[in-house]
Amino acid sequence: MLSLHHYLILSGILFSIGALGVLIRRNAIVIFMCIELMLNAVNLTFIAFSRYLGNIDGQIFVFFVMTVAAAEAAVGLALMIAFYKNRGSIDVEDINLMKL
Amino acid sequence: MPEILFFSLVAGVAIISSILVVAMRNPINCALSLIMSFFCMATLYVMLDAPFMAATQVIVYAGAIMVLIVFVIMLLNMRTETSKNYVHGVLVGCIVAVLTLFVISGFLTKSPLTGATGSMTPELITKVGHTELIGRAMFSQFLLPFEITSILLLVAIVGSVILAKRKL
Amino acid sequence: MFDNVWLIPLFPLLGFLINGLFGKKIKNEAVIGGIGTLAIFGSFLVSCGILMEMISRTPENRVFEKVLFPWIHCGNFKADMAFLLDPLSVVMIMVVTGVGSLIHLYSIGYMHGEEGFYRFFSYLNLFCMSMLLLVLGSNMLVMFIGWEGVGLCSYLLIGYYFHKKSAGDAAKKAFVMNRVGDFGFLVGLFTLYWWLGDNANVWTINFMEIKKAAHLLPYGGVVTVATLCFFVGATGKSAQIPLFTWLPDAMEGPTPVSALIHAATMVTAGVYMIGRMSFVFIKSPDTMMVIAVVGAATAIFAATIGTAQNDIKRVLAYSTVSQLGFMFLAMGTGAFAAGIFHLMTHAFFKACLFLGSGSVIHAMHYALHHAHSHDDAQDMRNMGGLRKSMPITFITFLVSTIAIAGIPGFSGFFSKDEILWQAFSNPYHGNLNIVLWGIGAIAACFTAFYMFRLVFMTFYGDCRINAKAKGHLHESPLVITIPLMVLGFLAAVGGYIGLPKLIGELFGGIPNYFELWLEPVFEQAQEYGHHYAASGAPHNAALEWGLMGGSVVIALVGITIAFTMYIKNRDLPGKFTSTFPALHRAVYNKWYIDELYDFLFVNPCKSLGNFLWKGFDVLVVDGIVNGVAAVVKGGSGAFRYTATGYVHNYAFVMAAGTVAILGYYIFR
Amino acid sequence: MDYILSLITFIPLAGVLLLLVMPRNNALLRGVALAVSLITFIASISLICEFKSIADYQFVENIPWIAAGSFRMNYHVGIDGISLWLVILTTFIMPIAILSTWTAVEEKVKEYMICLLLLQVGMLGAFISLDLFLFYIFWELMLIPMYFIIGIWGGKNRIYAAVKFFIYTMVGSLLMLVAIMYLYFKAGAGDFDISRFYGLGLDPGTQTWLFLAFALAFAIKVPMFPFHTWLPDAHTEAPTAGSVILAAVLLKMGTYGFVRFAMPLFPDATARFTPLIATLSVIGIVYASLVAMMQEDVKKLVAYSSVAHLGFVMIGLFALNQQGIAGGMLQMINHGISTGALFLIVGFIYERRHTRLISDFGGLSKQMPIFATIFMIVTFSSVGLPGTNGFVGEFLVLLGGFESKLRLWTILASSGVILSAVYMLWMFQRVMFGELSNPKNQVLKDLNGREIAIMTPLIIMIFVMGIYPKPFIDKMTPSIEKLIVQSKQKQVASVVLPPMNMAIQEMPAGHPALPTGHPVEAK
Repeated sequence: MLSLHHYLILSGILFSIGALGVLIRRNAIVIFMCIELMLNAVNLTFIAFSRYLGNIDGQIFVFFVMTVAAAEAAVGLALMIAFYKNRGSIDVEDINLMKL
Repeated sequence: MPEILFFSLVAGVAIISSILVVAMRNPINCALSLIMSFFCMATLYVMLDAPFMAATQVIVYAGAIMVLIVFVIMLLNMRTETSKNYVHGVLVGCIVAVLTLFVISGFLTKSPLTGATGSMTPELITKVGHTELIGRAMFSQFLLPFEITSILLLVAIVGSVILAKRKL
Repeated sequence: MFDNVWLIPLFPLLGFLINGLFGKKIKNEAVIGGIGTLAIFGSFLVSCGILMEMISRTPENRVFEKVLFPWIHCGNFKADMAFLLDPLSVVMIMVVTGVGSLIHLYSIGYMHGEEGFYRFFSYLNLFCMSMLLLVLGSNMLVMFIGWEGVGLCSYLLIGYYFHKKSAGDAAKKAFVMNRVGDFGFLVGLFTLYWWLGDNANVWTINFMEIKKAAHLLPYGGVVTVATLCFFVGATGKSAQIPLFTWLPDAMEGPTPVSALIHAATMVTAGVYMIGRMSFVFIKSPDTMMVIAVVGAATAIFAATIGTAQNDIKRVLAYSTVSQLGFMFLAMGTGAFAAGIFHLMTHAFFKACLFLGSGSVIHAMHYALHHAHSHDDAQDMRNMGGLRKSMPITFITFLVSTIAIAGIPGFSGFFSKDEILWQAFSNPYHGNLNIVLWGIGAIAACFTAFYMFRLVFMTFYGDCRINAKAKGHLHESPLVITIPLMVLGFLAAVGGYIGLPKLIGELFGGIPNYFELWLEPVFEQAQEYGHHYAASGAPHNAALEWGLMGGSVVIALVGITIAFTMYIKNRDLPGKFTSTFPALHRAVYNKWYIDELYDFLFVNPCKSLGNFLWKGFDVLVVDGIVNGVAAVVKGGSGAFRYTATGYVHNYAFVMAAGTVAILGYYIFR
Repeated sequence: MDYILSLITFIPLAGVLLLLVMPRNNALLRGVALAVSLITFIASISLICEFKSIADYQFVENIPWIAAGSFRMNYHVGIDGISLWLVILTTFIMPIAILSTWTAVEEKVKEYMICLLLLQVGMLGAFISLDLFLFYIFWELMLIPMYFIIGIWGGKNRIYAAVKFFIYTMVGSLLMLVAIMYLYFKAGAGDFDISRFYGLGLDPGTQTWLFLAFALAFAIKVPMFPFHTWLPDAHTEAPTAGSVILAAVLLKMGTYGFVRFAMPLFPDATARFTPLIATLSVIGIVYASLVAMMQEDVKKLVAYSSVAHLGFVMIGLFALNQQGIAGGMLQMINHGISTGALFLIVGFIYERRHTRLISDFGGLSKQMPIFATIFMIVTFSSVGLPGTNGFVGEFLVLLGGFESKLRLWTILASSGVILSAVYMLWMFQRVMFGELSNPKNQVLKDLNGREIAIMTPLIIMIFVMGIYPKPFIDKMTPSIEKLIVQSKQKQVASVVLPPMNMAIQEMPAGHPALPTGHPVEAK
């Protein structure tokens, strides 16, 4: 029988992969995508719990997480474009100063 | 059993595509893998009796956000990364990731995994409809957060316009 | 009339303010000079009124104090802005306002056409106000305002030609040396105030109150300390050894300034101060001796330097120093009235001499200017034979010279002779008296010599001036000669109010009016003096006649030498110089005192300051501060490498940290 | 009128808020800042009128502010004769400071004016605080705007100077904070009202350490001899207004701290350290004078002269008698006026020539007669010529010192009178006298209307305080008497009546039992 544990373990694995990506990649956009991956892993947890506890709040929360992710995508990508225009790169190793 | 088999299939695709997101050199490939992963998620949501969330997942994540990301990648005209610019600290990163996984699994085994239970059974969902349930909750109990979310989005829009426009 | 005493300093103050604030706009020299002169002349009229009233009062009622407003009141310390009128201060205000008025008048002519004419008059008025505060102050602090105020004005006026570096240097030197004296004055004031308050519970700096409490003071001891400090103040202001070197340099100022400040009034402030506090000074025999010795030493020392100077004003400056030495000699021998008397007569003849020299310089300057010559207008070697072209100047100058040389019948004779007699016969210094008298007599001889040398070199002989300039020499205008004539007249007859008793007796017992006038002021001091000295001088008429004759002979000897050297046998000075070259060089260079002071004080101070700044402040004090900072910076540098600024480093640490913390809580 | 003190203190803060929302129109910003400071000054005049010559604190406001159980901090303000004149000095100097950099500061005018007004809030607050904690807050508040003023609008080496100033002061004040805490716990639960700490009767050992902590904080601020090196740097680098405020008010914080806190709080330690402090002051006077004499930079010279002048103030304060302290207080105000004026003067020529080296000048008298006159008056005020303010203070300080046990020190200090004349006049001579040889100096313009308007009130004060100092002294006399009693009471008790000492020492033990023993003053 499929249990909550299956979903949680899957979610944990996806989260760890996302974290790995954040830690080892240099390209800011890829890092950004990995963060989305981590968020998704969390979403999965929420929905799984919601389903097994019969509580709809978790799904509502996922909804909000998605909104935040959308906002984040918009602002984050705008930042990256702005940065790329200044530096000609979006390598995180180039982002080491507080000012331009 | 077929459920488990199907779950295993979907989970496997999700994990593999996630690994590809981390491993691919070309950002476009990463993005495509991520879309794949998102679709797997949506599948899992359906399995969890949350069809509305699955739809949202596809529309918002796989659709809007990923289109945005791909568009930016195209805009910035990024190419395949050379090995020098590709990754760094793989070993440490892996150790941290494994440890993370270890901690999560430890948490799963130790925690009773309980919480506030509710009255949303699969029967209710089939009877009333998932979308309606979500809608009722969203526009009654969570109305204020919902409205605040809209403000957040507004701020994000303004912010991104300013950020992207300033140097144009 | 006494109540209006505040008008006396007020008029010059008004003059100062009007000329100082609006002088630049007025522009008209006659108006500016008129305001300045009228201001001081107004004071003179008020002073005359006060003098009249004081004469009409009985001697006991001649002391009057006028409190204007409370100045510094703090705890048990009280200093009011208050004026004191007594016979002594009246003599002083008469001299200051009288001579001051004449010099103001003179200045209108002398300073004609100078840049900053209004500035000059406003300073001059300010000086008069300060000087009047000094002499009128009823407590030491008001006196001190004047004391420093005249120093300030002296600074301003010496530095009048501020574009000349020498003028600026001289002004600064004068002020700083005066400051050294002021330091002494302050410490003396503190000592006296503290001792009287602490031991006798009389917390006061008011002269009259101190006078009342003076019997509480001990003989010697703390009084010696206090009075010596005051005397340091006096040496600074009155240019005595060791603080005299500023006065000759002060001749950089315009000539009327030299006449007013550096001859007639300011420099006598020290003498006045000792007279004002005679009842304190006399209580310390040691201080009295120091004053007498310093006075005598200065008298002879400055006189020697005066013999070798060629600048007409410098000769007069050294002469002033020397004459001030005489006054201090008088003060030190307890002859306060004689000292003040000499102060007054000296004010007449020395002011006249300075103004006369100013007249000469004025004429020389004019002549040389028109001849386009760059010869020094003040160098006596460029003069000679001026008596024909400048008769009035010559006559008044000669009269004053005779007065200063001590020829009987002129004012200087009476005052100087009195001092020498007192030096010889005073009861205070025992065997030292004969030395004091001897030095005084020799100094008098030198005085006669260098003054007549001055007259002979300037007014007699051939005219050595640039031939082209000769025709331009002419007598100065009336505005200059009138003050000369008045002062010359006073220099001649001013002595008759203080006729020595001996001579007075010859003419039917005419008393020494001047001494009589001042008697109530110095009575108490004399009384204290008799405590430790034999009462009353040994009065030997024959001896006094003898000494009087002696001093006349001495003066005549000096004149004769001058006559021989500069009229009859002109080669003598040259011969003398070549015979004793070292001596001449030393005298000509003022015994190298300036160089000595530079070596002893100025240069060490400068190098110490430089060392403290660059060696100590920057290296040691700041070095420690910066060293500590460097150590901290070095230490923190080690930690700095953890903050690379790379996002992934922070992400690593954050992730690892989160994992570690969560792991700890889950697996513990 | 009950809240007049708060009003005066926080008008500048209101000005800050107003400036924050205003558009970046430099002329308007300057005008508003000036108007705010002028209003503050006018409001502060009412203090003088209403002030009664008594020893008590006046215009007291005591409002509970932070309360955490027994731990209380009150907004407790009030002034006495000692702080009255310092408050007035602050409000008086402020418009002048704002006017002084009217044209010199062109960049970030808004931030600059905000810093200045914020600084004023800090300074006024520190002078009126009667609560140790409140005092500390204001004390630190002053630091920040000054740091920015030096660091942003300063000269070439401004960062170094600003950091040095900040860290130096910070080190001292942190020690003071520790001492405040210790004192508080020593006194037991309650508020931080200073009057509660005055009669604490600490044992001499404790007093020594606490005094040292307080004294270090204040000595750095004064600054006293070995801690003075931040001052020349800060002064030379700061813009004119910064230098003026630094000299006129900020340095007074140190001396004020001694009078208000260090001395009455720790009488035994004060007696014990008087010779040390007097020695440091005398060294400071002579040393700073000698160093000042050799300076090549006019502003540095004036900065070192500040060190010397503050040495006089310290001597006067530690003479612990009416004349000494009154002289010290007067000298604080005098120094604020004269040295403030000197910095303004340096600012004037710096604005014209962009150099401060003495050797670059000479003969300016001819070209700038009004400037020369004003400069001379200020110079002589600084030298302490009778008739100017400098004399009254200096004289009373020396008189007081001479009456106390510090006689020898005073005589040595008096030599500073000579040295000050030497360095000031030498500088004056080199700048103003001599030939006008440098062609750049031949085109200098004399002071304009604004500059004359700045200097006029200072010149007037120089003479008013010199000729009629009576109102100043009279208002502070009762407070000084009280201070002397406070700072001497324990010395008497421990010398004359040893058993009494024991009784007083027992008091603190009983103190915590009476937490409400200090009723909030009804107002």
